[in-house]
Amino acid sequence: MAYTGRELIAARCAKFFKDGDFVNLGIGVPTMCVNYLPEGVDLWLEAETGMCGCGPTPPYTEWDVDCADAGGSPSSLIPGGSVIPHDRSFGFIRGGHIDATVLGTLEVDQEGNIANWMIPGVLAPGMGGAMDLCAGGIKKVIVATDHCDKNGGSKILKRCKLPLTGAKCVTDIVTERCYFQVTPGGLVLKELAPGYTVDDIRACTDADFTVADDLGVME
Amino acid sequence: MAYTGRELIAARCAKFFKDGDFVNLGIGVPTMCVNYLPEGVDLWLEAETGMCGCGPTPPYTEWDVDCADAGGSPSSLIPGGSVIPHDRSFGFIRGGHIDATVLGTLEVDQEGNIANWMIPGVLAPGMGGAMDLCAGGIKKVIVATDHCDKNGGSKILKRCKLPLTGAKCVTDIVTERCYFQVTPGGLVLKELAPGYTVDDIRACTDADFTVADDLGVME
Amino acid sequence: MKNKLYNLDQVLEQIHDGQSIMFTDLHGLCAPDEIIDGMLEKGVKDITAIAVASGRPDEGLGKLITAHRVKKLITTHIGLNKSSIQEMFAGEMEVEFVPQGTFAERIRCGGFGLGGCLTKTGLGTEYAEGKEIVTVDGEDWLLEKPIHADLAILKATTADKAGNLYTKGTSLLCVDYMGMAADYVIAEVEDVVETGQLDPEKVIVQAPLTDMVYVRTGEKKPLTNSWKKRIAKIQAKEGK
Amino acid sequence: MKNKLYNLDQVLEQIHDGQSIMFTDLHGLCAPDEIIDGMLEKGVKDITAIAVASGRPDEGLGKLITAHRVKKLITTHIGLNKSSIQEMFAGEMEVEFVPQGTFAERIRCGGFGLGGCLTKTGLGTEYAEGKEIVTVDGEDWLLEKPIHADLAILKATTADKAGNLYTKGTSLLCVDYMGMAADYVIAEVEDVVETGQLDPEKVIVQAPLTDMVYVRTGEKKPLTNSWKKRIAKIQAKEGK
Repeated sequence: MAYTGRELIAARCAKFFKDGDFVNLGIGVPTMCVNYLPEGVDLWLEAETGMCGCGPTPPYTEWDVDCADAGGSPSSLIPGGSVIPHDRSFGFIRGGHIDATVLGTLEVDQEGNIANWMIPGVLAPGMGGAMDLCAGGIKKVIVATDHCDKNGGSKILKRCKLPLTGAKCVTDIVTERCYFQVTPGGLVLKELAPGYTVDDIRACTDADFTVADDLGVME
Repeated sequence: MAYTGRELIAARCAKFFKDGDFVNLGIGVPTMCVNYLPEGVDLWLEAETGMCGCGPTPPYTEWDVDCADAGGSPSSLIPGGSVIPHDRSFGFIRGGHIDATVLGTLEVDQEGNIANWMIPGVLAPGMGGAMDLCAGGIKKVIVATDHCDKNGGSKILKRCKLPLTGAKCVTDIVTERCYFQVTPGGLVLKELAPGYTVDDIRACTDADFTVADDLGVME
Repeated sequence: MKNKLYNLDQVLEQIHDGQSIMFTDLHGLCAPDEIIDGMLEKGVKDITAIAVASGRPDEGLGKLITAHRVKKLITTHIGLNKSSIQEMFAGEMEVEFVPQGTFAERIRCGGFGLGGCLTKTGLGTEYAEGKEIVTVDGEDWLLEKPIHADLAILKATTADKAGNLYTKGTSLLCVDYMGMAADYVIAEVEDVVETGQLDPEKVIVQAPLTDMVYVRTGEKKPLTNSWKKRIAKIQAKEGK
Repeated sequence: MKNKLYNLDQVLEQIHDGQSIMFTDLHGLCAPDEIIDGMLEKGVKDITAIAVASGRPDEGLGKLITAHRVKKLITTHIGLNKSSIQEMFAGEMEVEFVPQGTFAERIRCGGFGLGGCLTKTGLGTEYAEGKEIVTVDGEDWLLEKPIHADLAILKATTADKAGNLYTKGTSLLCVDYMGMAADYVIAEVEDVVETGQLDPEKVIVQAPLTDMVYVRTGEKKPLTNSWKKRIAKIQAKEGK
């Protein structure tokens, strides 16, 4: 069965991971990635509030207020998982110990800037741990996002307009329509989702991009 | 029984402590203080390498390499004592959580400077945790020392000659001959050990000092 | 050693209008709920609250915000608390947002006797505007200043009578460093044991740091309202 | 999850001349003794060793110093190791002394992605000469730079197969922060258990940080030579 939409995004993002990687996944589509891991790939999931080896949501009969994820939702620990001090958890993030993070966003741009924490005067929930994830310690910062916003405007811009969460930190952008790599030379279109053409992507993308010689199919 | 010599120093230092104080005691005479605590005064002793609530040396049949004090000697935990992370232990010291420390020294001076970690070209064991103890976080820094060195020279100077361990941090100086308080105006002789006169102290002290109106007997 | 158990009235005597107070709270979890209820009843107001998240409108620190008792909030996230958002946009509560890793480090600096932390977090973004940059060997770092408070009100799992605190699982959160960074430390706990009965390797806040221990008189470890609502929804679905 | 158990030969393949290496050692206690013996035999030399204390002449890191394998030592104290003192005064080993609290913070900064720490320790003394001062709100602080290493060789008590490490009691020492501050992390442990069998609240170094686990083949938890000598003295006294 071929994936589409957000399932496709999550499935494609899951392919970036190697067995044993230590990763931090944002809320929403990023968290869905764990459902699409290739055979033989196990991850250490970080909940930045205090878990290394975060497991699935348990049945509600087992919910324990002393076992919660970064969003304050009921969680579990996998075998080998552990409780981590809060400051150490962000030491993992800034210090280069997390192999990859997957983040949703409001905007992302061709220089690898990301803006996902506020809209002045409208939305200001606070940056939580997002700004730390985008501070350069994590080598692979994957943006998993709908290609366009609700009004059909491109979320992949030449230059972010909203206040940035992180500067020049994004390495990969995965949407339901395509996968871009962020390189020093700008965005490179690496894969197209089934049914999309390069022209389709140009039509719905504000950012400039080049097309990879080995343009592939996203799955 | 009246104490003399190093016993007197330790007994006098022990009087500075209140019940429940969190203290760090240097090696030698400072460690002896715990043997002279007034009735009803219990202390939390810090071993800066990782214990809060350091207890006495156990019988050798109970020695455990996983329970050692800051000098790497066999130790124990009192009931309520705990293992502390090394960085946190020094957080206690710098952050104002330790109520008092008692230190031996090579030199101390009338401005409250202390030099106890090296003699250039002769003695250079390293400062260990001594410099942190003298960094200003601890409100009461008590120097417990022989009044004079082996050659009869005063250890209480106008100005330290050796490289400093800490600047303007010492609050009290206790020797086998007297007790000085360190004030912004200089040293104040507060107590004399039995058998000593003010003139005796002047004769063996390089530092300037004034004599307290309420000059007392040290015991 | 001194016994540090106190009742709620004694605890509330230490809490005053205008204080800066650190709270443990993660979207309503791990909060000192009974002391917060006591503060509401006593009428404590104009406080500066410091917490990693600001609770929910009817949970944890959120209750104090809904009741307009918080003058300023230093936090990382208020997205799950409509009261906080309303108060902020209405200009009734000042909010200082701090990235979560920086939040932990700033409070740690405040408690550990350090002058601030040097981090990359926020560098190159609007957040960094007006903040000092320190260059170390040619590399730029953002200088973030220490946070210290008058009070820390911590929820822990178990205390001993001397004031050692143990926290279970993820309820550790900010307890360890907040316990270092306030002039006065109050713990609300589920249970108390004799001194010496806590595992010495599991003490999170050491006895000399703790000033008061208050043992919950209500339900020791209730689920939060929001978790209960989620369970009710699941059960309703299952009932179909 | 990947099994991280390796034998001594495999461990020694990762250790090379000229590397910067963090060691756990407190005057010969808590040291990775079997790996150190392996390094002696392999002939590893010209290393920069980083340890809170430098062992004793015949114990822990001290053995490598006595055998002239250490080019530079970053430490807080060498007073219990005559070899270190001799090597230093002979100019054969460079020694950088760091105050112990600063030692912990500098390595923590190296592992936590921080640009350095701001401390009062050493301020106003000769130690501070040549070091940078950072002024925060009119107050002076000493800037101390991060320490990072090629390798960390840690003695822990128990590991699980995935690489989680537990340390008993005061053997915690530098294990937690050194496990964050090296490119490659090797643990020498007394015992190994199945993944999931360590208490999740007592994991000191988390599995993803650990690259190799080596289980001691000799005595699991010997007393050190110096402790044995002290016991012999006491027994001799008692015998009288």
